[in-house]
Amino acid sequence: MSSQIGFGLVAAIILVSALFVVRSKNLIHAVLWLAVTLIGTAALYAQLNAPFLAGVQVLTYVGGVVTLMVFGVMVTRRHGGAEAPAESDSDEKGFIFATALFVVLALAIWKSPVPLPVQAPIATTNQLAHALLDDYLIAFEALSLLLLAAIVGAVVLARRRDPDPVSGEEAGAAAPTRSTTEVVP
Amino acid sequence: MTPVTLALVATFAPAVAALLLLIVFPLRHKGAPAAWICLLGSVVSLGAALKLLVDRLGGAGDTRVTAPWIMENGRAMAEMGVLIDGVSLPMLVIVGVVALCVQLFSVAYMHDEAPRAFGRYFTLHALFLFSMNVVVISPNLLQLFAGWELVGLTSYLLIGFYFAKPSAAKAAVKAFWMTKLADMGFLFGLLVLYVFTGGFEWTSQPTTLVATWVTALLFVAVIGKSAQFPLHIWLPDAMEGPTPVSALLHAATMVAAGVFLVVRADPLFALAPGTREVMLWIGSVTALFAACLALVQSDIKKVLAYSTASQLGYMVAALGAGNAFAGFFHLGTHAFFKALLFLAAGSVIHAVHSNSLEDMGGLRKKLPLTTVAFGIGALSLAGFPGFAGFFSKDLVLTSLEGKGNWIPWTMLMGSAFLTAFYMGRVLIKAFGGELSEKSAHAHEGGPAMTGPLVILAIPALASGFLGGWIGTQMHHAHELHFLALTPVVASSMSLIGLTAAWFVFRNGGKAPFAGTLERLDAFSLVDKTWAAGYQVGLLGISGIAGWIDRYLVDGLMNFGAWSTLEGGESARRLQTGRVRDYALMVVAGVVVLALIGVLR
Amino acid sequence: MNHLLSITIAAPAIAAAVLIFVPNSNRVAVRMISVVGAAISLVTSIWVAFLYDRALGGFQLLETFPLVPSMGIHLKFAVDGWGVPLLLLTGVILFTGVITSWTLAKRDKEFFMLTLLLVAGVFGVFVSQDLFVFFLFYEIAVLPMYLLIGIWGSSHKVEPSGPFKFVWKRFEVGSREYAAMKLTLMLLVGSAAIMVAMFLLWVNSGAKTFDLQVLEATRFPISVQHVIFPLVWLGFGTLAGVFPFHTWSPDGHASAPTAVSMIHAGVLMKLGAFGVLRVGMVLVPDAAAIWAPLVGAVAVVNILYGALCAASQKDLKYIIAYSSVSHMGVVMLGIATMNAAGWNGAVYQMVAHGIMTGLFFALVGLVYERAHTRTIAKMGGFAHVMPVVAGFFTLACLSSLGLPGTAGFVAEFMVFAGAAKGVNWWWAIPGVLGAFVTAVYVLRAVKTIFWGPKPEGEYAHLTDARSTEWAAPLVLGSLLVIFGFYPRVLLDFIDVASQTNLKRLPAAVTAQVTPPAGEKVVAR
Amino acid sequence: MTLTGCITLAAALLCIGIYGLVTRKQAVAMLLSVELMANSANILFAAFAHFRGGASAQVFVLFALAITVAEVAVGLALVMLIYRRHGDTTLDLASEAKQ
Repeated sequence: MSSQIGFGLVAAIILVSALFVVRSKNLIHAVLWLAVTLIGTAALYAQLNAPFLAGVQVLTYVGGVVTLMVFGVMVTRRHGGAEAPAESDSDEKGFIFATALFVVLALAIWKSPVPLPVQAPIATTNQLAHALLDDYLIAFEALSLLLLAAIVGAVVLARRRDPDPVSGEEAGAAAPTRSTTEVVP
Repeated sequence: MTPVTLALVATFAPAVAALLLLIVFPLRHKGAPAAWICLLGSVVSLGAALKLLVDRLGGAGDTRVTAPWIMENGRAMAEMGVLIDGVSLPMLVIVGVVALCVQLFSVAYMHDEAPRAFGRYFTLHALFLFSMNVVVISPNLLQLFAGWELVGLTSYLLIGFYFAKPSAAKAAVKAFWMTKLADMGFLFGLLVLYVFTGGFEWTSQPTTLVATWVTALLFVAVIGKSAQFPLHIWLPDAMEGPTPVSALLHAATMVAAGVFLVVRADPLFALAPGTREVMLWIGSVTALFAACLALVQSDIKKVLAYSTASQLGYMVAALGAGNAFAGFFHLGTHAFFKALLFLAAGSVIHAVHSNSLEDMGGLRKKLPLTTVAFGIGALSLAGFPGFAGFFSKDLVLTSLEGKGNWIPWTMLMGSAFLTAFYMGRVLIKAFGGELSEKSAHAHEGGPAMTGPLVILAIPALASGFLGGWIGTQMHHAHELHFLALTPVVASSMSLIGLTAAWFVFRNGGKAPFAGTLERLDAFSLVDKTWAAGYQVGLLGISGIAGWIDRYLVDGLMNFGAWSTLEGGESARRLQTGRVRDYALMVVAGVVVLALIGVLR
Repeated sequence: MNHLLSITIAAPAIAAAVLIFVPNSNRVAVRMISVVGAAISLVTSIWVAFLYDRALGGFQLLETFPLVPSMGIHLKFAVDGWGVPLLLLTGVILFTGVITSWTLAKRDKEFFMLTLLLVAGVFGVFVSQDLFVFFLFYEIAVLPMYLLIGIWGSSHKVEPSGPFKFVWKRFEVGSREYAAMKLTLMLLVGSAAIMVAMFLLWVNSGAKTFDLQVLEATRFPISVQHVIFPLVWLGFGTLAGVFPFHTWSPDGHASAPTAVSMIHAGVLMKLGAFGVLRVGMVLVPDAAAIWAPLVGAVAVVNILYGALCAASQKDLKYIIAYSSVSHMGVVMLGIATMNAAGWNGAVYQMVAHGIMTGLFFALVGLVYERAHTRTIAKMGGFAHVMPVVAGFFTLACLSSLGLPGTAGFVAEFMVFAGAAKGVNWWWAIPGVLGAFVTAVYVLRAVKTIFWGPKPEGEYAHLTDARSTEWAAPLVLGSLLVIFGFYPRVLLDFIDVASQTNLKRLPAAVTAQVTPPAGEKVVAR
Repeated sequence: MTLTGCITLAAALLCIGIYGLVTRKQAVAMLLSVELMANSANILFAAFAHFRGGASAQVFVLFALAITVAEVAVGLALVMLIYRRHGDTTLDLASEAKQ
């Protein structure tokens, strides 16, 4: 019973904060609400007997991604970071479609037969490590390559000078010289 | 050698010569060797034909051998082969003799040509002889058609021999178009025959209706090829070709192929009295009409050309009267004397360097041999008693007795008079009187030129006496009663015509009605009608078709492309280019798909 | 030697692949490799003709390689009596076409590569016994044309006029890009129709197979046949130039470079007719019998209308292109007759027209290269300076107008005989008339271009055919005459296949084609 | 705490993410929404790992996390590029795809 209450509480936190993420006018606030959602998710992981995941979630997401996002917002901020209100028609359409999708999904979930829970032993970090580095070693290595590629790509993209800026002053201000058009490895 | 081998040799010897000249082009380009090769081919061909003739005289019978040519459903739809009988054998010999004489004559006549043109000329001659022999030995109508078209081709190329001259080019194309137009009749006739009998044999026995259709369609081709009214207009123009060509193709052999066709297909024509009726009238009209026009021509070759059309009219009329033998006999004698006339005319033209009768005169003093030859030919053509033309023409006229209320008979009698009259005119104008300016330096050509004249003069004189033999070969009782009505009237027509010519033209006078006829000739209504048909009918319709295709049919296709582009422009507005809208659409799609999955 | 057919297909394709590794600058190597590729195909296709047993008939030299077995797709090659002459034709046209392009200067390597690839596709179509692979090769054959015309083609101007004048604003009508795009788009629309038909056949075959021989053994329900036949007819018919979907042909052929015109008009258009015959008539014969009157009527329009359009053209290449439309009408007419004479004639006409039009385009290219004009009114007296070209051009014209002694006569005569024998006997009339109109316009062209006084000025020093330029006229010209005098070289092959396939026709149709009683059957 | 509840939670989170993706104009905000959606997928993995057993599902969460990080890095780089180009991060401006 206590787990029910705990789950309900965590779910409520996740959903409410998620709603704030998508509704906040201020981007910084949205990012911070995202942090709350992610922490809530970490709590959910803990409840689901996945403490290692919870730890990783807090460390990489809340620690890394959210920080990155904050930087992203700060770097691209303009005129105080206030956002123009979304167009109302798109707003309504989005609401209708999102709700409709949820209804359909909920229908599907409730109509489907739920598989009986298997009382599985809790996966320890040790087992996880073995799975990660034995069974899925190739995927793991491929992932490391992907990350490398992403880093290189991000650096390249971020350093790139666009040859035809719409508003030349900002572009000029953002880049030190005009001669670095070519990609720096 | 078997008769088949001999016939094949007769046919293919010139083909080998032509092929050799076509492929080994240095021979052709050098000129003289081409003439020798061509002559060799003709000699071999004629030799084989004469051997066949000798065998025939020794009692050999008919030979017919065929091989499948076009296959259809495992059987032969069409065959090619050889048929040697009483019709093809005399024709083979006639063609061989005339061709050889003409080629020999050409060696002298054409020797001023550039070597390449000289070589081309003889190559075409070899090709012609081959094609003509294909016609002659054909055992069925399809092969006859094949050869028929091939002689048309060589005729086209030889008329256009002086292709640098626009008039020659025009005449060549005109000849080909006119005959090709008529040949559609041949093709349709073949198709009808094929549909109803499953083959192309003239011995097949279709119903009268079918036979009438077939023969009528075949006769259309005859009108074109044998220059009958109203498709005769190409023949005078065809005189643009070298004179020996006119002698061989457009007088003696090729134009006679039409008559030959009817003689061959006589069993079919016998089943179609309606067609014969038409032939009778068209032949008579052509004979008279062309004879009138021959009266006022100033070009010696055109006189002969119109006289050819007129004589072909005689043959067609005889065939229309149902006497294939008379037509064929006249074909044979005409081949000799008309070739002789043309070669003699060529000799004159060679000496005078002009075609015009006005430039000639008194040539008997300078060209005695030519004068004699021309005289023999002219008298033969005029049907002077004893000459070859007399026998065959009388036979034609006899066969017309009583047909069509005697009207065709009368018309042909009139033509006989006119023939004698205009030939007398030519004789007097060219050879009689005082020497003209251009004739003053004329002289006879070498033996290559005079030789053929001598050779051809013999049959032009005497071939009339061969009628009996040909008649037996064609299973036709040939009896000519010289004291019957027709021979007497015909010979008097000939004599009156010649005498009248003497009195009228002796002092440079003009023929009665010459003015009217000249205006008729100059106005050339038939010619103009055809020209209008070509300009307005064919070119007009084709212009319209071309416009429709470019601007309507293709326009419609372009309109399709245009609408696609325009439609794309309109549909483009659906694409906002905003990521959010695309995402929305993705979600909408997912919702719909999921809904389908859930509700199923 | 059981892989003869795959070698025939592979030789040009491999030559094209090898060309990738040859430097562009090595012009001799580029040409030698292309010629070798083409020559191997030519030799093997002749070899195929020798190996094919006419007494046995049917499909021979079978080769099978699985491709997508789960969908019943196999690379299955075999050749029948119809395929043999068409293989020969393709080999000859490819070989002469490559040699004709010897002097090409612009991007020659790519040109040869694309040409070889295209012809590999053509070979593939003629021998494929699997509908899917058939279609695959068909597309391989069609698509390179876009580049070949778009890059190496030539342009001219068409004045805007008519009710659709406004579309001129959007297209450069007459330019080579326009011609290439139009050709490709129209043919692709046709391909789409073919694909639908193909899948309909697959779905309804029951066996879920593309194997043509299995499909042939299946009698499809008449309702399905009624959908398939028009799709096949118009789909393949677009490539065969069926009215009114022929309009890509004049622009395309006029803009294309010489060798491409040769191959396109000479071989590619035959793919369309072959498709109608092979897929339309043989696979869905019941519907074909019902649709045949329409097919024949449209073919008759093609013949006469194409000839009339050709007579009105002033551009030499357009004349030849429209004559192709007219002659392909003869092929379609032969197909529509649904009897042995007509089908034999149709296939024979494919070969005859292929050779003839190849010869035409080779000569036109030669003239154009020297005179730099295609307007016939500007030419005249060329026979004085280029007698060989004049001679061969005349020969091509004669075959075009169906003169006996040339291949064109045999083909046209058989088609007209087949048409006259059928229910719609009147088809033969416009057909023969079309042949007459052909005589008018080709001989007028000969007269204007080659006859007349010796040319002066810029045309006085034109030269006759030289070295490699001799190849195409000599080979194609002599073939025209040989096939004209001795048609059984090819007809014996064609007739075997026609006999086999005629048995598939519904009884009501075959009743008309039995030979009249008393005809002798000739032993082969 | 049931499997159904977890799945419903994940579905709800996904829909909120989609709502955000569709309605927000700012590129960063759209990235945040994508993060929410990725998170919902991770919740599903974890839930199935818990109720159906096995370490593999958790490994996939780890992989997904890593991929998300990579995505965020590249995404932010793109946002900066767009910002430089248009002086704004409103994605509506970046509609070159239309041309």
